[in-house]
Amino acid sequence: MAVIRVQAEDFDLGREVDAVRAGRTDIGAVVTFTGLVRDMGGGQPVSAMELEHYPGMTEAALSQIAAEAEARWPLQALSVIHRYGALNPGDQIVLVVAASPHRAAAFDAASFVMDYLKTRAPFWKKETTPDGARWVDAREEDDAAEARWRDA
Amino acid sequence: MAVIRVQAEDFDLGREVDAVRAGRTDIGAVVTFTGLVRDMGGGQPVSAMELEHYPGMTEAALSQIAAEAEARWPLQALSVIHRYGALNPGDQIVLVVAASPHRAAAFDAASFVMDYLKTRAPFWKKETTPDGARWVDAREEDDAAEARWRDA
Amino acid sequence: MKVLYFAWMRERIGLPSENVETSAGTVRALVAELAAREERYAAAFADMRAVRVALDQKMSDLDAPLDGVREVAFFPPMTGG
Amino acid sequence: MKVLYFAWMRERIGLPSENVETSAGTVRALVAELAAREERYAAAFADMRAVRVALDQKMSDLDAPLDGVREVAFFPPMTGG
Repeated sequence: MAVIRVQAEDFDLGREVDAVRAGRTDIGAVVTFTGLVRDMGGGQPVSAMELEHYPGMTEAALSQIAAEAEARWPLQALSVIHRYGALNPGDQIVLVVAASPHRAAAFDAASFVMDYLKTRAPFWKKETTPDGARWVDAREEDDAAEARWRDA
Repeated sequence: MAVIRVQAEDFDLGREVDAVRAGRTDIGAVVTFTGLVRDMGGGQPVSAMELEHYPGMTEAALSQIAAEAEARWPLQALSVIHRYGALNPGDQIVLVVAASPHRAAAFDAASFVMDYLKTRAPFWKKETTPDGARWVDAREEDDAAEARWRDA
Repeated sequence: MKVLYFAWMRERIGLPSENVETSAGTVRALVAELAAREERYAAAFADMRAVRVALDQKMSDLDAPLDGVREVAFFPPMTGG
Repeated sequence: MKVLYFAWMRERIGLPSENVETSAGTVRALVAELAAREERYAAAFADMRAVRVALDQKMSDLDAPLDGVREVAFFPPMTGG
């Protein structure tokens, strides 16, 4: 069963990985993905970000994505933590931790979760720039990134 | 310039990622790979592992692999830390940290470094099993994993 | 039926959610009813290629029936992660 | 010329390294000289498909010339990571 958390608070990468590894010696590979707020977006400086989400559906969508990953690869642990609310450049947004006996499964599962999360988890980013605040547009390359798992 | 370390001592994932992120707000994605000693190998229980390496050549090989990754993807940071000596099941063996503005580059670079490291960095594992100690055989799938980057 | 709006749809309509009395049989019919209400609704639903819909917190589409649905959400394409 | 052995080659030969006086022109000729020395060397070099070679800490092959090379290392395929 995957760990799913949607929270305003920050998270600690080291602590989350320690929790996955604690008391076990059968894991061969741990892959983590951390997404951060960048100080540039759409070619403009970004001074702040607001992350809106759909409480209830967010958790359900992340759980569904995690379950698909667990059905597809031999995972020993999978954690998905996503923040919402007010964030600043350099802040952490999302963490995925995937553990498996083998490295390819851990890499693929973490990458799959991020690609699906981008297009299927109900989060919306609003960036503050010198021209004011604007909602971030969805990117076509995110649809393409998701599609490659369906063709595979 | 990549961070390359070959050491007997353990490393701290959280601290290494903090060092990469410190003082900057331009990173969008950090991918980490941690390789761990498994309690099973070749279908047998493993109670201990000895990791031998070729001092001098090891650092050169890892630096070369890191330079290839940096030439291939827009990386903002790349760290490769590999341990040698006596290890136990559950212990950390290797850490790769890749940071980039975009997630695909961070995932690909970390995966590339691991695939090349497996076949090109002079490390040899000896596992202790109930039948005694034995050198781990190189795996054909590691050659295949490396080859896919040459075809790409 | 509870109707929710997120991101710029929420801002354009000026509400995060509202209760809607409707006999619309499909999402498409509900959208037509809402868009006919006022300019701010018409603006929010002007480009349906940029609107996504979830029924009871599951992604759905314009032709989905509304029978038994308690919660309809409209929002732009997601941009999390 | 310094010759190094790693992993099971080191164990089979019983030495991590040694200085070798040789006029061998290639790695292949050096291997033939070493293998002819004693049974433990012959055993270590019995299956050359399982032996890798580095010249001055760079991966090389059996046909590489030894002119100017200071350090030759023999070892099995790598198993790090």
